[in-house]
Amino acid sequence: MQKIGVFVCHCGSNIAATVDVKKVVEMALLEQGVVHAEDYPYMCSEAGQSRIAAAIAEKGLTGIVVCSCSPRMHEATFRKAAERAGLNPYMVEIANIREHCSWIHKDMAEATEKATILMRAAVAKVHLNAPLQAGESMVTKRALVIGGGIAGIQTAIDIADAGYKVDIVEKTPSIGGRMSQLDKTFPTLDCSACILTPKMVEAAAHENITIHTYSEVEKVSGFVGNFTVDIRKKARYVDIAKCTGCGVCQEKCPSKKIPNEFNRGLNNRSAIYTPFAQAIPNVPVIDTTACIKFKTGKCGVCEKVCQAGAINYKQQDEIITENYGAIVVATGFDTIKLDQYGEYAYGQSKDVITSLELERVMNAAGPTKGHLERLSDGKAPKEIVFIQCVGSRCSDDRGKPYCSKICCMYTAKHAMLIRDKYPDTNVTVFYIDVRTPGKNFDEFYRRAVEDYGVNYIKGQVGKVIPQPDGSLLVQGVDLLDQKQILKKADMVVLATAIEPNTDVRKIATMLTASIDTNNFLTEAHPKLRPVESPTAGVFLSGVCQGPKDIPETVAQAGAAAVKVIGLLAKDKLKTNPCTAQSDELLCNGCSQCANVCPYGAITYETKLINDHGIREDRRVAVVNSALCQGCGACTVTCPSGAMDLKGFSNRQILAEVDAICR
Amino acid sequence: MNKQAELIKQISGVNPLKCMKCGKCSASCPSYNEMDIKPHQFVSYVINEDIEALTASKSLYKCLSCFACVERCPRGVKPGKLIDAARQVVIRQRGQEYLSPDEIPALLDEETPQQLLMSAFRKYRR
Amino acid sequence: MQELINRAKSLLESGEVSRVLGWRKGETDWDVEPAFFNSAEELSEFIYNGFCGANLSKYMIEASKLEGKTLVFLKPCDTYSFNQLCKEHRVDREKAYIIGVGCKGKLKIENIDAAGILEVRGAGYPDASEILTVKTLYGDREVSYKSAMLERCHVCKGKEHMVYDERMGESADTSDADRFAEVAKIEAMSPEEKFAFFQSELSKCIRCNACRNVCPACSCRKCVFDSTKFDSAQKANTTSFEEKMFHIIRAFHVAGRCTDCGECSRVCPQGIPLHLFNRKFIKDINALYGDYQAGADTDSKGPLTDFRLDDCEPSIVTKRG
Amino acid sequence: MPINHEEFRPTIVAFCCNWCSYAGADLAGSSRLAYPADVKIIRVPCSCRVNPMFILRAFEKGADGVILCGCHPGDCHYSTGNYYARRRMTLLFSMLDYLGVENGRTRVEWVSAAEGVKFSETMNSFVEKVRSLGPNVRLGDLRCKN
Repeated sequence: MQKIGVFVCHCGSNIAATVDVKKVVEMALLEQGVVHAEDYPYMCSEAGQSRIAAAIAEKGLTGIVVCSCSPRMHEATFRKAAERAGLNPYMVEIANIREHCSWIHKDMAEATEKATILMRAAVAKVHLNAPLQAGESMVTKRALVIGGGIAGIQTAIDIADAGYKVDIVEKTPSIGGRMSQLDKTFPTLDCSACILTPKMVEAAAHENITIHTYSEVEKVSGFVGNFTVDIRKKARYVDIAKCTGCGVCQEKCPSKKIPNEFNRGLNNRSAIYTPFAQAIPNVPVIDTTACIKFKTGKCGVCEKVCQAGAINYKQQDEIITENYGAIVVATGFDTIKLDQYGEYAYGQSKDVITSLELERVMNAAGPTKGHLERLSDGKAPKEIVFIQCVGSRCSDDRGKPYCSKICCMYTAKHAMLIRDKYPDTNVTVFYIDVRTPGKNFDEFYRRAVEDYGVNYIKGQVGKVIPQPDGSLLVQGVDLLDQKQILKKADMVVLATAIEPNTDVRKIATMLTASIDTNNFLTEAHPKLRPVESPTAGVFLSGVCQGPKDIPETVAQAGAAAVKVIGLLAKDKLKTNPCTAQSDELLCNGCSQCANVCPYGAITYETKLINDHGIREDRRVAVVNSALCQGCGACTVTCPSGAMDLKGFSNRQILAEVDAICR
Repeated sequence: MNKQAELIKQISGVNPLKCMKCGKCSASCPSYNEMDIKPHQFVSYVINEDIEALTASKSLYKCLSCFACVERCPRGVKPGKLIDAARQVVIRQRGQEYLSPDEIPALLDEETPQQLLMSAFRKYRR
Repeated sequence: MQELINRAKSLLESGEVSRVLGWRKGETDWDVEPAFFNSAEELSEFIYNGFCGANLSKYMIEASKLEGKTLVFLKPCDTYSFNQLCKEHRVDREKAYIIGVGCKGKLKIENIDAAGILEVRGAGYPDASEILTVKTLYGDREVSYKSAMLERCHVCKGKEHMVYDERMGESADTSDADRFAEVAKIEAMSPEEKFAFFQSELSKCIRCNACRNVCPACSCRKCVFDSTKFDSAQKANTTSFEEKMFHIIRAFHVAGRCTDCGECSRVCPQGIPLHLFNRKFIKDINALYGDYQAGADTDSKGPLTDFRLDDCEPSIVTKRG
Repeated sequence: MPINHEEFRPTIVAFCCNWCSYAGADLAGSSRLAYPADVKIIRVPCSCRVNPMFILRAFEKGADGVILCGCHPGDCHYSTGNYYARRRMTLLFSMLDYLGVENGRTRVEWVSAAEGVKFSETMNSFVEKVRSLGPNVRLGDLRCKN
């Protein structure tokens, strides 16, 4: 018979304002097996924990129930407190009377009744708890970073500097990511490439970093400390070891009409290409969908001109399998598609462009060699209109409900740079709100207005109408002046919403990492664990977790690296003791459980079983507790109930059901 | 709670609190210059329950029901529906709440488009 | 029948098999029971007639633990159960010598009784004829063969044996009804009618466990209802969980594994059409996840231990209904 | 909203997976998104841990509705658990419907850790539905004895 203690937390007024905690204590004392019950303002505090320890010692408690906040908050705290007091940590159950009760109910009587029932269910469960011992598993001292943008590069460098091996997997032919496409960065107006390329070189040269470009993660198995990952290294058709990066192949390639992804399709590249001049590795790839050799079998010019003999048309995709202790997701973002925003005439006029396209136009390596010109006729624009919040803050399915965060600042940057370089060009910005929280951000925006004469108009644009003379008529509103505005423009720039890279859902599924409705990866706790995924061993870096600018991304990348280092520094990890267990006497050996186990943790052995005097060889299921993650899929396939889950046993859950339905 | 404001919300199915005051409705409106109360203000008039001013506004009859504002509103607030509802409130106040099927034959003539009668019937049937 | 006995004797004599699993006449002529025969002499009691509906597959679980091979006679539909048990590692194929025995439909004594034929002393070995001759105390009587068949024979799975070492005798496909017609009929009822129907049927249940004992899929070493693992064994309590939920839980435990052999309905002393539960699951599985026949092979994944990414949502039940 | 203690207050058991739906319920709580106190949550590691026996047991013991919440298909913390749960529950619910038990008393809903709003809305609509069905009589005894 268990001796159970019940501890009811007030959580200040968070619980006590809605739940009559004294009443819950009173009701707890009526429960069978409850020998101690008390309430306290903050159970999680040092003083609260010592009360628990004191009760364990005085009353010889064998199990405790804490009625408090979610077990996702403080289960670990109370388990540790119990352990310190000499009680097995798995003899602790939490009744969630805050998130699931006091915070969502207003009526005191009703909330108290519910809290009592939740307490009873936890008491009923703890009656059937058994002491559990955590096992141990080894940690593979190597990390994987998925994505080779600034987030991935920074995370990798930080981990590598701490002395651990890191692999970067990047799906495009070069690392560098979105930042490599930017011209200047706010609010300092640094040249983006000038600050990024040293980082790229550092990563490439680092003895602890291995970079797999033009590669994708294909399969992930295992768990924290012991992931096994298949990486597909797509065939480049160019031997990295031999190529000298001379670029002759690209010059001579006869297939030159392929939209250049790096320049957002604003100009063309050849079929064999490196995405940009500072690419790392500086080794081209052959785009087989455009290569004449691959399409017709005839050509082979690149092979002929390559003095290093690096071209190999027979190269195959290669799948490598590596083991990692931790995985960092740094898959970044793209701008949303604007197909559904017909009113802005994007796609109808070449002179309506996105801000990222403007970055390429302004960049010396871009399609216009850095000259600001209309893409339709190459003329210098005299009137430029910027439209903010295109697809951001939209509650309909055309756009995204969130604020993309970076647009206000980069628009101010663009406006300022244009006014600086082309003083006779007028710049108008239509905005809803200008959001500039950040160091030197508002000052930067004010400079654009005050020093550079950028015309900010509060109001949205309703429609952009391409005119027969090639200009654009912008119909907007000035809400402060109460005037509808018809403005002739030569160029319109759309501050297009950003969204997580489309591949992220696939990757999240492989990692079993949780993802929200906007495809941003979910953090383990929005405030206290912002760089960790709820899936142990998976960490988040950069925009894959939420919109952010470069300094924030770099800060988060470093934070993720610290978490990874903290994990890799351990030799062994404690494993979850709540694993499946098979009762040999009941097992039929039917293999149904093994069929549903996602970890291959169940195997079969023929064993001599003594079943109440009947001795016979039986085929029985055996669970490898190091592999079992405790999902419980096997328990339900087992018709005889031989397979059960420790910590969530059939009898425990049924006891909870009974207590709730009593 | 203002009954008429509630009625307008109910008829239009619009939650004016969703408005983020971006002004895209006013930017889109072809009748903007004709209106005394501008499309983006419809929303605040309903929020502030100043229905009297709204129903007295000539904007009700300047709105072309082109629904550009409804289409483009990023927050799904649909100012055009609000104005439409305000119009109905006015009509109901005038005791012309409903249109009965019996009245329709008398309304038929060569000039009146069939569609107009049908949409009127949809809106004003009991 | 004599051919079967002769073959069994020769296999016993040659030492190929150590025993024979077949049928033996019980107290009455129609009361045939499964039996092990350990010698040629014992085989004199062996019988194979129209009343040999019993599926012998399940007895092979115990036989698989014995020394030497067991000769087992399996009708075409019985072989599905044998295969399913093989798949679940409950029987050992190596320990079985299977004679696929011919079957042209098995009889149900209640159906003959219902035709007003009393004091039955035996029935002719069924052949393809339409008329069955029944021997009675009062002389031979005739009855339409189809009307005397077991329910399951009207939805016969065909004359092919799924597994065998040799085959003896002719088989016929006796199916003449839609397997899911009864289920569909109930599905079409209103909730009140459905509930009333099952209430009247299940109220007859006396919890004798005959269905559980005969079912080849219900072959757990220890049934959950007899174990303490679920707090579900509460023999004395008449309002217990076990009492109330027995049939639905039993049906769920065999879902995806039930071959629809119909033994549960055949043996129910209260005449409850228990196959209607299993067949409902089979009908749903076929409709939602693709046609599946348990026991048609020994290596496919069962529908409840398998999934597709685009499986329907549980709300389909509400939408369909 | 004032609480009417006279009206029928159903007993509702919600099985929530630890990784998505339980966290979704926590988010509903910290966002103060109210739903009726009739709902009592039981934490399970995964939706695939829920044995149909648990659901039947709840009904037998007097529950009026049972809802199972798990990660969205494809997002299961254990990769595949909710796919198995989906098949099991589909078949179980279909069987309950076949027995003439109101199918509004059972539901499966996928709620992610980020969907506090969905959790609250789901519970509100489920409680509404069960209230409209009234107390559970039929599922109390599936033997259906009089």
